[in-house]
Amino acid sequence: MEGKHSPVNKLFFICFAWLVAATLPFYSPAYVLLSITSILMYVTLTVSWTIFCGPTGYISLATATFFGIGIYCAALLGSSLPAPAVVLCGGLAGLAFGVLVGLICLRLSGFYFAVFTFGLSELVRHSVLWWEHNVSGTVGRWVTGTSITQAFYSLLVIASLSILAAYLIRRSIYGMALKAIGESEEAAEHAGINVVVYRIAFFAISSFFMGMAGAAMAAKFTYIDPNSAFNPLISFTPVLMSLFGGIERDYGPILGAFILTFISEVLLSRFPYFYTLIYGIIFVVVILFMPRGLAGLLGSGHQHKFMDH
Amino acid sequence: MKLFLDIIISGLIQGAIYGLIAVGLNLQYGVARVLNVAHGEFVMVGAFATYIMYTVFGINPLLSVAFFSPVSLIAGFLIYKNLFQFIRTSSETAEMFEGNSMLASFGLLYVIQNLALIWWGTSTKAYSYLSFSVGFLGVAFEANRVAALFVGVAVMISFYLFLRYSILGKAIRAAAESPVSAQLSGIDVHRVLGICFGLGVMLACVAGGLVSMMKEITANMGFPYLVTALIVLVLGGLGNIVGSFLGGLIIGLVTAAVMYWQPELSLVASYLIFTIVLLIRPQGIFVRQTNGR
Amino acid sequence: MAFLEGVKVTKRFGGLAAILDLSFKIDQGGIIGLIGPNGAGKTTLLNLISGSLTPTTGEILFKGKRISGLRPHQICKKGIARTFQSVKLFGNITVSENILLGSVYGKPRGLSRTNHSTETSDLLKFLGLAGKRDVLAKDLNIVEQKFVELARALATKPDLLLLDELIAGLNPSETSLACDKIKEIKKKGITIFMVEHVMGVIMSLSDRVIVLNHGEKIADGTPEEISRDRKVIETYLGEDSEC
Amino acid sequence: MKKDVSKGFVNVVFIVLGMLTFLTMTVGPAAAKDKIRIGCAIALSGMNAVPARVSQVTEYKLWAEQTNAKGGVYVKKYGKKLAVELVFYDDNSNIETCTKMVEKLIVQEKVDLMLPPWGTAFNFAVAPLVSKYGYIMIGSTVSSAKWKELSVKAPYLFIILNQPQKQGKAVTELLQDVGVKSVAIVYVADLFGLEHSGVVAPLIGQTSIEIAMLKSYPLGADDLSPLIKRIMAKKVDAVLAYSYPDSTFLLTKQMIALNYSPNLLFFGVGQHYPDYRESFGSKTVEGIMGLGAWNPKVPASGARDFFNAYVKRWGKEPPRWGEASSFAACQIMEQAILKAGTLDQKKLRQVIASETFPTVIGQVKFVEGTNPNYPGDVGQWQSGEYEIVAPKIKRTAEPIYPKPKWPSRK
Repeated sequence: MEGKHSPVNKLFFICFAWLVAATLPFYSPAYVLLSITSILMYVTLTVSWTIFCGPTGYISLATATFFGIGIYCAALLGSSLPAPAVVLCGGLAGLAFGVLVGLICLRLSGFYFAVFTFGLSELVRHSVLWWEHNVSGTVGRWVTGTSITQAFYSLLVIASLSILAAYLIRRSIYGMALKAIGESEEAAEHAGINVVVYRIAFFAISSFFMGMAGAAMAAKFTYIDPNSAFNPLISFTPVLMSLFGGIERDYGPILGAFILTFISEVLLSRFPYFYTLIYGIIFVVVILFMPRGLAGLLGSGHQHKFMDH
Repeated sequence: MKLFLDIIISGLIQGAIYGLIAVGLNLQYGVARVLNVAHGEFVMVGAFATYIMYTVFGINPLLSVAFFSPVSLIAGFLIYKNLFQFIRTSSETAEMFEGNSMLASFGLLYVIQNLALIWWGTSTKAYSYLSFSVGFLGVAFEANRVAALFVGVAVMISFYLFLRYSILGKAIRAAAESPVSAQLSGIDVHRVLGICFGLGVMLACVAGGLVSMMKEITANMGFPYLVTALIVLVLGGLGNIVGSFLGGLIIGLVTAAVMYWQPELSLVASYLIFTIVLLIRPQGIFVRQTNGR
Repeated sequence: MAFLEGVKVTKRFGGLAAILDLSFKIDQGGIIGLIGPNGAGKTTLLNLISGSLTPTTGEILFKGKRISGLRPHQICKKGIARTFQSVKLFGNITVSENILLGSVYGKPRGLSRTNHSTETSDLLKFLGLAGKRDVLAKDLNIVEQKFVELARALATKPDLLLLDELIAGLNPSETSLACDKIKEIKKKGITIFMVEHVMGVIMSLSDRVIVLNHGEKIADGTPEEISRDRKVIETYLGEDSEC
Repeated sequence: MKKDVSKGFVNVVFIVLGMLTFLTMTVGPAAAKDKIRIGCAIALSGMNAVPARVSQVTEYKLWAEQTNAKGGVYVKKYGKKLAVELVFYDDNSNIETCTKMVEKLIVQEKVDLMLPPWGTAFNFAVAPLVSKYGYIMIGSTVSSAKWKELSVKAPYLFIILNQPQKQGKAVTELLQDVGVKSVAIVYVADLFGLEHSGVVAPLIGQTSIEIAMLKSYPLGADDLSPLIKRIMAKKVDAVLAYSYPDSTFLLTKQMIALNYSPNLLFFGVGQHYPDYRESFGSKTVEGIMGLGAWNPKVPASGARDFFNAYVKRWGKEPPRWGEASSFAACQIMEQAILKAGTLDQKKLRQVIASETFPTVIGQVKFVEGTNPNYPGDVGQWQSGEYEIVAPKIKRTAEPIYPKPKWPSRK
């Protein structure tokens, strides 16, 4: 339905953009690489968050937990394993924990789900703090550093994979099933959808990418403690970014992450004393004038239609 | 026995504060559907206002709390009228309004925080009011905390009576249950929801004023109160005003009790209680579960 | 072996029994009506059969196999579909997508994607919804929504279809349309177990009627038998003015 | 609809391209060197904003203004005085942002010098990075025994603040000196509290002083009266609380209200703020001790001047610990530039590592990257001034022991 040429054009553009990105380290100044790496991290977090939370409409505030677990994985394994293995381990740890959290949250939906996941991630933060203090006998840990280029490539791969996964899931029957679950778990169950398995599986998949992002970004932290690794603000970021970008489109969350990270960076460096003031005003203005987020402004209220693919 | 009394009373004191803040959030989210993440910032504003009134003008904190109540109510009402009502009309669905109003309140949070940093940036303040202990059955309590408990409970009781028996209170409850049918029965829903939001801000400011007697005051003191309020809100059940207050007391009691045995775990314990309660009763403690779902 | 069989089924909520020691047998084919005054336990019985609820004691067998204790999606895959008293559609996806979900996740038949799409289109046509296929389900009127829900249930290819007050709230012409459709569904070999308040419809459609009161079966027989049953008349005249 | 979709997509492409262009835009150093640009990515917003602004930002700004009032810093290489320009970035109290901002300052702003962020974890995160780019950094809010492990990764990091090991020793000696028999130690469950209590507890354990209690409490507790009541029950002479400003204020308030006044009361951070003294009154804080100390009476050139200038500039007194060392760090950089005659970081590092610098915190000579000669390890409020009472040789006043009881109130 996008017309005969449009999908091809899009594909061409995406390949082109990816190629430009992949070759970035060869010609771009170091700081662009730096900014893009950070943007890619937020893109990953936001897009992977939307894998589960987008279609179901359940707002998870446990992102910091999976991200932090990835970071801790890198801190524990960083010196003994090669970088890609560390990132994968971070992802798997995120996945495993995602299954656990998904299982615990099964009976919850809506606002209760949101606050519960937040409470859970605070519980994890305090528990790790307690564990590190009383069992490991330490609080801070060193993370083995990597170069910008390496961090950039791992995040490029992770971000691309998460975008691809989000796209495929969204366009598949699974995405539709998740939407159905978000609308009415009971009806979905009676239509033959295994709600338990779907909820856990897709929550875990999004945690997988968050864990990988954490492991890949860990090098940026150098020295971690539970308070910095499980920073509760990380949990809110994907929510803000995807709502800001517009959750109804594939590219909404990407756009939101891209633009908000970019705006932050500009404000943090150009208006350091008024960062949150301006940031806050931008939020309010965007909400007042673009209630559908940025993506809503850029195109009309187009809906995905599975039947036509 | 003394220990028991001690834990109960100090738990109740802290719990009453949490309860007040959570009830405020409950009015804003449970009734007006605005998940106001800037709620904690109003606690901070209330605390600073009370501090300034006391140190600059020598006004009794409890008096300034009484004075600030209507002021903050009006301020909250205006915020709703000028910001959230606009969002409500521009949003197509209830979910969209919830998402957008949360985003806007994040904006509010950022703006208030930055202004506070500009005004009070480097200050950590405290003042002494009723800073002596009172004995009760052989246990010593801080007078200002006991006063806070009395004020907190008094505010809650009058609030409850207001909701239950006044016409406006009935309108609020009607709007909470079904905005549409409330509108049909001739209630100006926007005005009622605006008042709910204003009342939420008021309760946060009152709690802030009380907190200022017991704690230090800084520009970034607000956020933790939001977190606690969210947890208490869920514990007590959305839309359940009494539940929120009781939920606050529970969290206060748990924290106080664990603070005696294993202080390091006091926060872990409150989160743990929250997690366990929600696992057993997914709709909060004080909500009657319906058949099926 | 009965098609659907309940053996001493009891369901309690707290201390109250919504269904008490209920045994029943239903054979394949035909339309079975389930009636009873408000609070008789009709919807509870549907919930027990479809897996929303598990019996406190007793068991339910479908094609000779125990289904009580299974989760709803498992029961759906075994060939039992249902509609809800208050419509539960997936409002933010289109009509055809609603039905497609039922088709894909219903009883497994090893169909390809195209077959599911064809099936969906057929059902849309069957229920006269072809023009609304790309409309969001929440934008339909309540009658259309009931039909979409019915289509979604049919899309799961059930052998047993549980209808919870499908007719309630329909005007006479819509009611007769719905009755025609139900008859057609019956012709396809699907057994229908329907709860209904509209007595005329039940009596004209059903091959057999079960009457519940306070969670117990007070009558069971053909519509003619039921309409002459003293107990039934007493129950309805004594407690309910609805008919 | 088709048109809208592709139009939206094109718009997105343009936005992204525009942003990339903006990112690549660089301010770049002016061709003729006329000023020294000093970068600092620090918490101007977020949860660390308050302490970061008190302990570093105000001091750095004061130094820059003073230096520019003198016409700047003479750099031999350019044969003239260069004005200094502080480039502050906000890190939003987020480590990931902080490292990004630091790197941006270095590679995009191409600043000449770097100033550190606030807090131990942030300094540790940033140190290897700035060292990689070969920038010196003098941390004034770093306090951790782990710096030794770090010095390998970050040879360009200097720590000017006193460190737990030394302070623990000073505290222990002070306790022995005044004749404390028993002590209760409580600490905030965080890097800071854990490290300091981890050092001081074993040291006290080696003496005849009895440790009646050793407990931690969580960051952000709202009511510490249960803890205080437990301490009261132990009837100890001294209470050591390795606390952050929030719990320092809270503990003080609750101890006053509960009328618990141990013979020796010692806090971690926050008691050294003038805000603390003003909040409770000079009479009330009389005799309260705390970790780390500096005051205008220390034998250092310019200490009093710094104090006065700070009061004049900010309308309030400077806090009495690491704040002076933030200022001193700037003085050291200034002197190092004078001595090296260049902005070349390698040479600066050599100078800083080997020379001795007179500063507002006294003579600073770095040994293995840290400053062993901090003016005070323990301070005590006495008649409105935060006197240094340990180590013994650096005392600006004799310690008051026992601490006076709380003044009576209505």
